[in-house]
Amino acid sequence: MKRRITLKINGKVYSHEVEPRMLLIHYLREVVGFTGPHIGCETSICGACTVALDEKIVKSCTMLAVQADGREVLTIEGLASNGTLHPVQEAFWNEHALQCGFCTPGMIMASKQLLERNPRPTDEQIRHALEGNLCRCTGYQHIVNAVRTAASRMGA
Amino acid sequence: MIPQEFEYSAPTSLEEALHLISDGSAKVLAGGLSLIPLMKLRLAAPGHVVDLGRVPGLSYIREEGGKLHIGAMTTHYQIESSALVHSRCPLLAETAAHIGDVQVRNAGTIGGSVAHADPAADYPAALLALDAQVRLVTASGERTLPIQDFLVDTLTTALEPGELVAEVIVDVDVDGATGFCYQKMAHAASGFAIVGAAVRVRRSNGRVSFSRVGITGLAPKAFRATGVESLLQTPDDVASAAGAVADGIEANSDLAASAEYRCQMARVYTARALRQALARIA
Amino acid sequence: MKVAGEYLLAAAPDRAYDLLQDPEVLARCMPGCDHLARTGPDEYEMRMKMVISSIQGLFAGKVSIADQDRPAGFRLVVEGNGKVGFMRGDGLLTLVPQPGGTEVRYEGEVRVGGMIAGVGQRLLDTTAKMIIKRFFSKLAAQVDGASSSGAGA
Amino acid sequence: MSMATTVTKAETLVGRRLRRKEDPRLITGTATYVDDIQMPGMHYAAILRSPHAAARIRSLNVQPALDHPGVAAVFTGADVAGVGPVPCGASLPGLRVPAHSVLARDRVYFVGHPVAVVVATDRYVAADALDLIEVEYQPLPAVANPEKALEPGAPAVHPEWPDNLAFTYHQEGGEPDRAFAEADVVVRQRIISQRLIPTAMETRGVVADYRGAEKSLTIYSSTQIPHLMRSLVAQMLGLAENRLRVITPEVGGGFGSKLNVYAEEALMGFVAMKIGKPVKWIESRRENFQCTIHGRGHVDYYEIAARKDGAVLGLRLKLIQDLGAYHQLLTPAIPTLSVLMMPGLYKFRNVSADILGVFTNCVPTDAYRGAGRPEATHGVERMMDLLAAELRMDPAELRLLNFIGADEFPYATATGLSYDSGNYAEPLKKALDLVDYHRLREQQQQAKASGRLVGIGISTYGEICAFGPSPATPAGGWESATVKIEPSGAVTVMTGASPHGQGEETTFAQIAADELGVPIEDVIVVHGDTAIVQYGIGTFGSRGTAVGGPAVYYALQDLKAKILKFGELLLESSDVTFSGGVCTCNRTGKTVTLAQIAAASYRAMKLPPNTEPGLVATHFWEPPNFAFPFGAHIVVSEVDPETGQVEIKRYVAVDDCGKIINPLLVDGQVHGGVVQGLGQALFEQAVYDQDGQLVTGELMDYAVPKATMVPWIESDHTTTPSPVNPLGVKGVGEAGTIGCSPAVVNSVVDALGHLGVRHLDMPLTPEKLWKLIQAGGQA
Repeated sequence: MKRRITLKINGKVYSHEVEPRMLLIHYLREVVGFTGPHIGCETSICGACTVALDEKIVKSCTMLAVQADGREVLTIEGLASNGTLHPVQEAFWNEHALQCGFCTPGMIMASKQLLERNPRPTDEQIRHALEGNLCRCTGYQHIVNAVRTAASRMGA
Repeated sequence: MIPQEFEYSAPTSLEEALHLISDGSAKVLAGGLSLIPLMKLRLAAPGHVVDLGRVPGLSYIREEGGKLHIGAMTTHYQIESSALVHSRCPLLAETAAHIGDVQVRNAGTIGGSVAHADPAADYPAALLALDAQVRLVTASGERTLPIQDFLVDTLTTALEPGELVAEVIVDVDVDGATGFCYQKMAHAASGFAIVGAAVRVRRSNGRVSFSRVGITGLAPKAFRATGVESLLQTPDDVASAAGAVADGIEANSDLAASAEYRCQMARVYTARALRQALARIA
Repeated sequence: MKVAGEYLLAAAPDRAYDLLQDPEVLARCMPGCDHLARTGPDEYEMRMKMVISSIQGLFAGKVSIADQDRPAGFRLVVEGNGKVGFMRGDGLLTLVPQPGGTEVRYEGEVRVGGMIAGVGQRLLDTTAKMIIKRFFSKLAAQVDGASSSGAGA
Repeated sequence: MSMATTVTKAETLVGRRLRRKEDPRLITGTATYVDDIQMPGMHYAAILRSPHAAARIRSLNVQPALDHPGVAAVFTGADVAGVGPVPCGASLPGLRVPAHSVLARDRVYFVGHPVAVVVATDRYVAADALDLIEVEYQPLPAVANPEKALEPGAPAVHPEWPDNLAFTYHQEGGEPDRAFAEADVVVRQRIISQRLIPTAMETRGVVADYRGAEKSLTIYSSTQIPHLMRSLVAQMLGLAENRLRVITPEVGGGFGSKLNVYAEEALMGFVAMKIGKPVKWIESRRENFQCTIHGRGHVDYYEIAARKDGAVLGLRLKLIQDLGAYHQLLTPAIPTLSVLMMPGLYKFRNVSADILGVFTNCVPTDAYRGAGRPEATHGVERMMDLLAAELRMDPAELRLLNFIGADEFPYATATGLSYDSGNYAEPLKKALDLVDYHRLREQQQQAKASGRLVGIGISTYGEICAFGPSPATPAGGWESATVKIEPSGAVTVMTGASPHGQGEETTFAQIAADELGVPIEDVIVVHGDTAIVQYGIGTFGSRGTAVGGPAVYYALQDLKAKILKFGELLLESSDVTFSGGVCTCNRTGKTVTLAQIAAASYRAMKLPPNTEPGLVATHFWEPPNFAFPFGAHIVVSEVDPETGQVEIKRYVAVDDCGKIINPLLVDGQVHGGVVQGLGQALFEQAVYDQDGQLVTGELMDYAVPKATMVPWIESDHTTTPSPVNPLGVKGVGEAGTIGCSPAVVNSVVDALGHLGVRHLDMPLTPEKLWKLIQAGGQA
């Protein structure tokens, strides 16, 4: 039986009837239309589907949409405000922290969470914070650079 | 990869939740990190899922009667970042920080983890070293089990149908006189423990006056290595005591590690954890 | 995957041998078995609902017995097929008289395929061991419950 | 406009570290990958796949699925009899090519073999219906190991070829027998390059949209080769090529795994044509592991002959290639690339190689980052270290002794290639300086004396890339570009190379902006749509910039000639220079801007003699040769004697990829490449069990490197321009991967050498090393 859920996504309220089994990632991508978060695996390893739920990042492929009922979701699409990129986005761009871009939305969300919790991370802490996000293109080095750069910019 | 259909309930009180699961047919959803991947692979296909996410009062960390009480729905991140846990039970905070990744720790819960009883999960090692107890509730009552009785076998616990993990209760180490450490060799892909050793130690007059060693990943269920504890008489005994960690254990074996290698890694990681724990004693 | 082990049953070898080939006993002891019917000499068809925590799989399959060497041992082959995959356990059971009864030694190989092989690698070994353990503990309970004479003392 | 500004040459963009033009859509989550496409009436397909590695299909009942509400259709092997086979583009003498139907007929050959396709109104319904299909399989004996498959009596993968041999191939140069007979020393080693799973973060996906009234099919596919796919899928479906349009939206990584035409592309086209609705299929990760090509899969037997002074004389190789059950697009060709590159950077004048291409009940292998060259480099670089150990020479000295000299280019190799340019000692010397090699060796001795297992590993590599001259490349090796200047002066570059993360939207814009003297913001680069882009080959084999770039360059030259003609016309002068985006009359100093010229060219009030209106130029560029990048990687590693875990303490990569258009992007390619090589060296392995079950079936078991598992990479360059193209570029997409694995393995062998370890096969898992250390300790 379908169930009505109401969520605030990227600052706007959405309400839909969904099957309980619908995964949050499918709800965001296919019902609401936020296709920034991606599906890269089914076992909660790759992190491409990462979104923030009540300001804590989660893997939206391992969560039912009904679990997010009444809560607030931030996807990569909600990160820039009024056309101004978030410092993490800007840093990813400047430091060439992406190639194919598929992991990037999740990677940026994870980097943002790190800097919220630890504004001056060491390289080791950056790598540790990104353990839940796989990138097959960059070798991670430019991503580490980007997070470091974003940290100094946000701290400035 | 899509779950099969199921009926979904999101009770808003513990009573309601217990009522919904009372006939034992429903599957309880805590953080979902164990259950949902299985459902997506269709290895699990519960007809009825009861989501504890909206039950109030299951997420807390409080000190009571000389113990820390942690509500079943408390997330790994809450534990990892709690000032109270850091000051009263740093081993648990350290262990929580080793679980999975940031996203997993944000959503996964201690109750969900212990109820799943994965033989390579991190918490059980620490809980064994912390003489933890698991409080279980049903619609008609409750009981409290020591963690070693709660964990029965691979993916198998003492939970009866209709029963729910309500909280986990652990010892506190208030004075800084207890050294602690969790060390694990992580599986390169899954992050699960190939072996993990959680230890607590105290010293007195140059001797080890107290020790607890919990081991995960090595055997079908996490266990307390009492053999190691009893051999650890002085700090100089670390190597020989840790050498006994796999005695009498039928070790797990998989692609990542044979039983023989796992046993040896258990010895190495137990020794490393003990050394660091001893070094940390204030 | 190789499996091996031994289990002590409180019954004399002859009786243990009978129990291990009694379809009713096997049906009661095979974890999740809800149907076991004889289809021929030493052949049975079987249905199992394997439940391990949240994981469950329905298997249809057969049990066959070969190389009968009463009461020293026999070969047991268990095959199952289901949506989540398939398995085949092929093992030699050796019965050794012991003071407390009979030691049943098993040595064999479990092969799995399909989903459970592809995603369950990390837990296959411990799970297989657990299932075997469950089988023998149920069997032991059967012995305790049913036998009065047994291999006493 | 003042003279001063008009004659100033714009600052060149080529060579600068520019951030990418493609990134704004990717960092904001607004890029469109295949799974992001939604269409009215779109259906979803799910594919039933074999759980058996080998089985006969006894019966197949799809009725329960068809009866499921929401299911539009179910198709099986019998329904797709009219669809042509999955194509193999490689040809070798005597090659056995199994019939490769898009859905299994009466037999399945590997775990994941597609058996039926369910089409439903949404993906949830399709998944449910899939479970309702009843298949009865009769399992057959399977073989998953290529050496076992060669044994007499092994199960036949294809019953018609009981020896499991798809082909044998022999290549020889010089006089290998004589070289070995005259050698002072011969070193032999069996070396395995294990099966790997490419694991692009985006799995494959296809959307097919058929318009019956127009008889036109559009396929959106996550592919590296849109045009080749169009040609081949049109053939499979019996469609006129101009009725099929292939669109490559954003592609989330390929690494060779999307350099292919798979069953699913034609299958979805077939489905869309049958049901008259758009249909989408998105591969799950599990399917990706089971059904998308794997890489490597070599068992190599090497022999190296040398004089006792270290001079190499000859090289022999017996190469057993695990092909899998079928040939995908290039499957049998991949090991031939290993043979071509087996001499590496050294003066091997006498070589001999035999390939045995072997069928197994596994998913096919094919091009995976490096495609044949990592295997070759791994082999020769391991052999050089084995030889150095045998002769008690320093591995760096042995390499320097045997390098082809900088004055010997172009150099004809014993395998028939002509190396374009090189100075092989230079990157090695630079890398040795960067690590302070002699001091490092001393430190290593000290560390070893104190019981630490520290090793230094050197690898030097040469790579064949910029694929490639057409006679040597199955579908043609040229690349095309069209440059179009709109009436307003805005510039569009259309390239047939279809990049998927490499950044050619930026590098090609750099080239165009420089050549035309316009701001880079005025240039856009378009690719990946067969209806827009003229034709093309695609991006693979480190060819995007090295072959696609020159095509752009030459199209720009054609266009500049035309611009100049219009400039002369408008300036009424025959002495005109085009520079900095303006034509200037060298006599009067009068200028006319590119926008003015463009407007005039389209307005066409007056045309220069023999000149068409408009400013569009197309160039199909045929490379005269491959390009051959090279480099040296040095790894310092330490093995934990208690656990066998390897820590990479330093990673130095000095690569020479010719001229560099954008150093920022080149660094990114090197880092990513190195980490994929590191994945092979330390972590990754596709494991099939004896029954052909893929037991590393998900990312839970197959270890793709995470951020915490990889070292800091110190990357540097030398620059030896390639003479084969006007940009002097070579290619860098695969270099890191090729250079990496032997450097890592050589370092670990070096760390354990004193225990008697002379060779290690990848991946260097902790348990493997621990066991060796244990054994060494006892020995």
